[in-house]
Amino acid sequence: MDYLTILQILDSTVRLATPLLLTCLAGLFSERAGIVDIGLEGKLLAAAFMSGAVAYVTGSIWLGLLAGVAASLAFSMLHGLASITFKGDQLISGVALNFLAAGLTVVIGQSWFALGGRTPSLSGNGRFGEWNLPFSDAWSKIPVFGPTYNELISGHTALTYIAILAVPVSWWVLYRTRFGLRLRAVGENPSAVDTAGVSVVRLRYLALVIAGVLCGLAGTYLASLAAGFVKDMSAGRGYIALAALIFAKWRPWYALSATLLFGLLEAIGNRYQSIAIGDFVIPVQFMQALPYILTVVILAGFIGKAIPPRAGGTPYVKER
Amino acid sequence: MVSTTSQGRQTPAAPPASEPLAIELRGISKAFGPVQANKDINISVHKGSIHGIIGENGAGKSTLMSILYGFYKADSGTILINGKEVHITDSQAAISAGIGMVFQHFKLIENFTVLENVVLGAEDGRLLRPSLAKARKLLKKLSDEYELSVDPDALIEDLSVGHQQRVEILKALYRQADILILDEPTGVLTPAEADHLFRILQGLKEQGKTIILITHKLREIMDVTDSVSVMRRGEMTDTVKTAETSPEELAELMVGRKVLLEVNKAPATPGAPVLEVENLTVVDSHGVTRVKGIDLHVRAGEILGIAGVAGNGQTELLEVLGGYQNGTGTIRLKGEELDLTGSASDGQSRRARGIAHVPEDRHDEGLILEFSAWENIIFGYHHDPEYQKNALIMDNAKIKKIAREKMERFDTRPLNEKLEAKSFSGGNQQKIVLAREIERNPDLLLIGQPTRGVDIGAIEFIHEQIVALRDQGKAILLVSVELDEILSLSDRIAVMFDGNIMGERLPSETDERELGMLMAGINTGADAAQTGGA
Amino acid sequence: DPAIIFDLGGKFDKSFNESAYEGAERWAKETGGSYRDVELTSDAQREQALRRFAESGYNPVVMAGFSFATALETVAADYPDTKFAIIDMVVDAPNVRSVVFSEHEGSYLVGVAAAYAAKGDTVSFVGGMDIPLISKFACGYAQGFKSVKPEGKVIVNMTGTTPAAWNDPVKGGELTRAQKSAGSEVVFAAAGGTGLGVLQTAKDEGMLAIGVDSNQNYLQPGTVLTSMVKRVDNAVFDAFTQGTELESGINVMDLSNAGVSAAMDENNASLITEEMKAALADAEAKIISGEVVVHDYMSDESCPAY
Amino acid sequence: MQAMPKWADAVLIPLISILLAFFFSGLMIWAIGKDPVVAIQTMIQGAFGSTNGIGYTLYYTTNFIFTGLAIAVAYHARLFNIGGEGQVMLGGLGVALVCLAIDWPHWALALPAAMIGGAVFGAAWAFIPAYLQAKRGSHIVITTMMFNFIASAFVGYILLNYLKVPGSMSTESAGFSAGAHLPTFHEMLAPFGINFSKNAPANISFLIALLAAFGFWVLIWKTRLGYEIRSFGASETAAKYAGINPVRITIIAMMISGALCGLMAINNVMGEAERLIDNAPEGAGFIGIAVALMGRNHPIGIVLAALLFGFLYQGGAELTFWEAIPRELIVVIQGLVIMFTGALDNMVRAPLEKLFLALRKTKEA
Ligand SMILES: Nc1ncnc2c1ncn2[C@@H]1O[C@H](COP(=O)(O)OP(=O)(O)OP(=O)(O)O)[C@@H](O)[C@H]1O
Ligand SMILES: Nc1ncnc2c1ncn2[C@@H]1O[C@H](COP(=O)(O)OP(=O)(O)OP(=O)(O)O)[C@@H](O)[C@H]1O
Ligand SMILES: [Mg+2]
Ligand SMILES: [Mg+2]
Repeated sequence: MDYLTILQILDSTVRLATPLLLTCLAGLFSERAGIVDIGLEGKLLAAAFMSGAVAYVTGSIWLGLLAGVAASLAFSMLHGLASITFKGDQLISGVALNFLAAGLTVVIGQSWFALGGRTPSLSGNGRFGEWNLPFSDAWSKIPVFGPTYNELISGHTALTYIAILAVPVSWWVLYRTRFGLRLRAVGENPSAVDTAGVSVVRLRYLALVIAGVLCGLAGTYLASLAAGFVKDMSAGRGYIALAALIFAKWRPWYALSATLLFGLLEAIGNRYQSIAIGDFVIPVQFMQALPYILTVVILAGFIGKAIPPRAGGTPYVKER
Repeated sequence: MVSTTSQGRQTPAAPPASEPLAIELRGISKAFGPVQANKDINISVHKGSIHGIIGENGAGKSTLMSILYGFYKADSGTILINGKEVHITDSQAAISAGIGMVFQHFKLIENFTVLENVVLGAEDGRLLRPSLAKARKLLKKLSDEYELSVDPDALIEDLSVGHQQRVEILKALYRQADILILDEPTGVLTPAEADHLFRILQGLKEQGKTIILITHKLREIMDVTDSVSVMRRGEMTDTVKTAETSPEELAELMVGRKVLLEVNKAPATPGAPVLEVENLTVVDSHGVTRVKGIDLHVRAGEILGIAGVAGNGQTELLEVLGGYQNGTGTIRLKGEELDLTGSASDGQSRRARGIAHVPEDRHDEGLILEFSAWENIIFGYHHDPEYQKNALIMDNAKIKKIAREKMERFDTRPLNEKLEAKSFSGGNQQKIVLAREIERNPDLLLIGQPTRGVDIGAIEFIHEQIVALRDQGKAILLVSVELDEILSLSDRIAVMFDGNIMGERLPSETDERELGMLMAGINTGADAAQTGGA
Repeated sequence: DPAIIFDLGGKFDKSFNESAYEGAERWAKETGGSYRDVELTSDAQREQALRRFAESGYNPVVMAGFSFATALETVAADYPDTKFAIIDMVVDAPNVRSVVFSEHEGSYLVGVAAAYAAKGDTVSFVGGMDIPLISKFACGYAQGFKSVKPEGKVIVNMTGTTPAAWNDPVKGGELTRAQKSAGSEVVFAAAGGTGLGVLQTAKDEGMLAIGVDSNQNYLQPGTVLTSMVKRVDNAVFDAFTQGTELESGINVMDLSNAGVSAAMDENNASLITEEMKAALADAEAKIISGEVVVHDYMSDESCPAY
Repeated sequence: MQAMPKWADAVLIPLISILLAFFFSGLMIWAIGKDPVVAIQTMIQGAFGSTNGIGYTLYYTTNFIFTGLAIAVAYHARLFNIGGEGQVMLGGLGVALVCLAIDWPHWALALPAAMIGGAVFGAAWAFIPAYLQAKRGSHIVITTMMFNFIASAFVGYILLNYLKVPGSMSTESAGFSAGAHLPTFHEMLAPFGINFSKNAPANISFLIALLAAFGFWVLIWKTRLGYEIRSFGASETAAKYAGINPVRITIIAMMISGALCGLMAINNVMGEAERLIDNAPEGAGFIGIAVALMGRNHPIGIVLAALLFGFLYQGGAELTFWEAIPRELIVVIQGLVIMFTGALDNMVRAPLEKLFLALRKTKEA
């Protein structure tokens, strides 16, 4: 494998990891605040649809982005209503969100565009352009560094850079700010936060707002990359992000590595669909299931135990 | 014995005339669904005093204080702080009104540091580091001032309960509380730690702070409070000046009838050893050695009391004997060795060999709260052939009948075997557990905290049952953190500290002070050399 | 009235079902007639839908997709007076018309076109779900390409092995990029909704793409070289037009009767050179005459061209 | 003391929740320009208006009874099995292997064998997450979810490489032999002079599902194992105290759950398709969650809730047949039903509880 191929695989990794990373960080904020979020998949899909639809109608992906974020936020708030305000089951609420997103995107899409739930293709400003960082051409001749800079570091869309930037920002917010301290606390022991005079409900809703925004970005990224919405186009990425979150032990930097790893696995799987080891050919199905298998292996504690936030999954009920 | 009096209500703990009221609650009511936890409660506390609140379990003490602290919202009533009406809508409002509270169950984040726990909710700005730096300084000052030293960078989960409690107090002080509420603070402390706590409270009081202390221990009320309120079934029965009352009177106010505070029992006539434990060691799932190679024995017709502060290995000792914790060493029951690991070491096989076990925690272990009483009456014995209809199906009709009979013999109220366990009061729940275990007529009864969370009336009954079992020639291993209980029930007392038996005493030859020293790990007795280093 | 049943992909799949839908619409527009249609949500509904239409007197009943075969076998016998048409599969019954397409022949043609469009000697294929039908496309394509460039290379990728593979344009795009980095200049997408991502990425990456089933040239004008059109619309149109007199038996739609073709229109005119045109015409003639035999992957589940 | 009578909790709340879900579904239908009243009529007529409709409704109901019971068994042990989908898939594989292995002489022989095949495969697939949860503490929700994906890849692989008929277009196994054909309602009812639709897929599996529901009731409330499952579910620490082995119960409960999911395959794989098709469960594993929740984990409730979802499926299909309503609308309605009955039920419960308390107060006064 030559250097350029490796670079291309890494480049593909970055593209595939971007939506995973954003979704994973969304899950991180929500689960750190004690709200388990298996509705990520639904939010991703809803955001992809709305951003695709609005970007097509207005011809501007930035307006599409706003709409995608709004859709994802609406789903987030529904999740909050069910699991925070009405103290319902977070898992059930998440499952319901996924059903709603899968159905609504097509029903609405069909009634708007009559393309069977698909949006028309996006073009021009309807999609994010690639950002070429300064000097990417000039430096491209420098051996090793040049191609790396040109191929791998430069030439992604704005959302990729935002996603990568979101990692240190998330870390900083979680560990260096008052809000972060409280957010982490509310996922561990909400009644401690409550008795410290801080509103649990407010914090948890805020966490869901952040999660909604991040999922909105991820969904918009998908719509922009594929130049439009196709039904069910999230294709399980919300679940993979959830798996990556566990892998990452609910930490931002680890989330970056975990999503990059999953992205890499997919990129390799795309390029080498069946890998032959001697006479034995690893089936495609195995390559495709690998991220899931890996997650199970990690969960089994063979690579280190993942301890979720202690209050995760349980609504904060003061009075029985 | 002072007769029941209502004088207290008319002259509530007459204040030193000049001191104004720090807290005044008027007509507080609170219902949790169908349960009326507080009914029209009035209470006044003077500035710079220590005010006690006592009452049976479920009387509504914690609820009342949580309302004052803004944790719950009262259905009706008003709160006055320093004479002014305040609207305490949440804990933030309570904190601004100068109220701090140390809850019965600590409100700490286990995997945060002390410092983070202290500043949580009371940060100075949006950024964390300046707040933490400032808190570090202030914390040092506070701990010097009040003998409250804790390592600011330690994780809560690594601290002992005593230290965790200090963190809770520091949290309140850091928020500049003038009124400090402590809900059953001494349940988890050694007598020495408790004394330390009370010294701190005394110091706070001298600085003009007002303190409310909820406790079950009449002795503490008598020792440290200036005035005391008694609650029963959600109502305030009386408020009296401590100096003008007695433990007996308080007990009577609590339960509404006269209570015997002493246990009547004949001297023991011990027989052959039933339980022999040699070199027992228990390592818990975190790898911490909880029991460090102890030896003990219990003879037929004898009660061995194990005293000690919670968390010194008693729980694990009971668990190993009960079969659901692994250990190493030797345990013999009537001369036959018991398995300590593997498949023959579980609750079922222990029961089959004649060991009954009343666990320390009836809510989490002894009972399934959602199960009806009859289902709980067979809990752990559900494989008993007596309860089966055939190889597959249990004989539920018969079980119900048996359950009712057992409950009747133990005077469980209400006598309704179909009621869910959680609908019974604490005392009656404990009676269900006791009925289940004692009625099996075991050779050895393990019994942990038999009267924890049980009010004085039921304590009397439970103690009688334990003594009666002993008099039938059974061996009883009693674990309790209540020294009074240990002293009055046991025929022999062993004290556990940090996984070791610090020493053995006869109740007639020891006192609370000496036991308290042993519980704190200080052995001054004759056996110091031989067991102290074990 | 006639009726049509779409498969689980739904009638707007931008490809197979949609082509069938267009045929039905065209018929309705041209004749002013009306028809009924339904999209399935579950496998158990196939037989249900067939019977529903047959019982309600719809005739003929057309079904788009090979998955109906089993259901049709039982149903056809129960309604001897109703005519059925099944696309992409052969069902042997007196009242059934089986329409099958020679996708390998059409794919051969677009393979030839790809060979002429590519400067180098590598082209590629992105399939949807890994099923024999899709391999049939791939194999025909590879044969056509190699007939021009025998030493050339055809990279074949499938998106996945579950039905989700039809709806993952992002993955389709990634596969395309991977193929481009391996040297491919032209990519043939037979992948439903996933194919949209392929066409888009081909445009973004400066490659040429080939559409499938319906004429997809308009989707990315200027970068879609051609489309391997499968005239499902014609099959449906014919069936509807013949109405209750529908001719039963096997109806092979191949190059000779324009059942499959390489689409030419104003959207790709600039991409088609004279030389290419000539080569296509030549290949078409040879296949029709039988001089060139394109191997059908499904006949033995193997492909001599790769 | 309860705040509310039991019947209100068991009947009233689900009922109001469903009505709310239907109300919003109606809004949805209205919003896309269709008449909600006609839609409901179409659905009811389509699901219950003919023996054919009933046959389809009961066919789906059968699926959901199995998965609903499966989720409920695990739930009694406080295990949230969202891996039903994968377990059904594996069950399908098991059933198919049994049916294909032998040329069965009679369904009465084939059915028990297929039941064992489906149950064993489903249980085996549930075993791994159960074992990992019990022994290594990995979160069962995530592992079972991952196992859904893995099952799909695994069954796909087997189907494609070992079971598919060479030369066939579809990814499906060969058809089962006639001896493995299960009696349909038509065949079962004909001797009684009832002419049930010949074509509806409802078959004897429905009775097996009802038997399973009864067996569930016996297991959970009458046997020692059920007692231990419920104890473990209510309190793990108490179960340990009582000598109930948590590892054993976790594994057994999950395996029963997986077996019930696997059993579903006798309905869809053996009873309906008579071959193994890719993606055979079609979401039944997820619907089972809603069914179990709505049914309050009690067999009677589960059967009723399964019937509701069977109605939604069949009635929904009719909607797409006759009202040209996009089929995804049914997915939306399902989502709404799950949301309202599963996650938002406190929204209904809280005001009702207040109401009942107030009623009681006025009665007492
Ligand atoms: N959050 C709650 N929801 C519902 N009921 C509650 C809640 N907290 C307390 N209760 C009920 O209110 C009553 C009073 O409880 P509370 O905790 O105030 O008693 P307490 O006097 O503090 O008892 P203890 O001595 O056991 O601490 C009890 O019947 C209890 O079951
Ligand atoms: N959390 C609760 N939920 C339902 N009912 C409750 C609850 N707490 C208390 N009750 C009911 O209120 C009754 C009174 O409870 P309480 O704890 O005050 O009893 P008690 O007089 O202290 O009894 P005991 O002396 O046995 O402890 C109980 O018998 C029970 O039926
Ligand atoms: Mg009580
Ligand atoms: Mg309390």
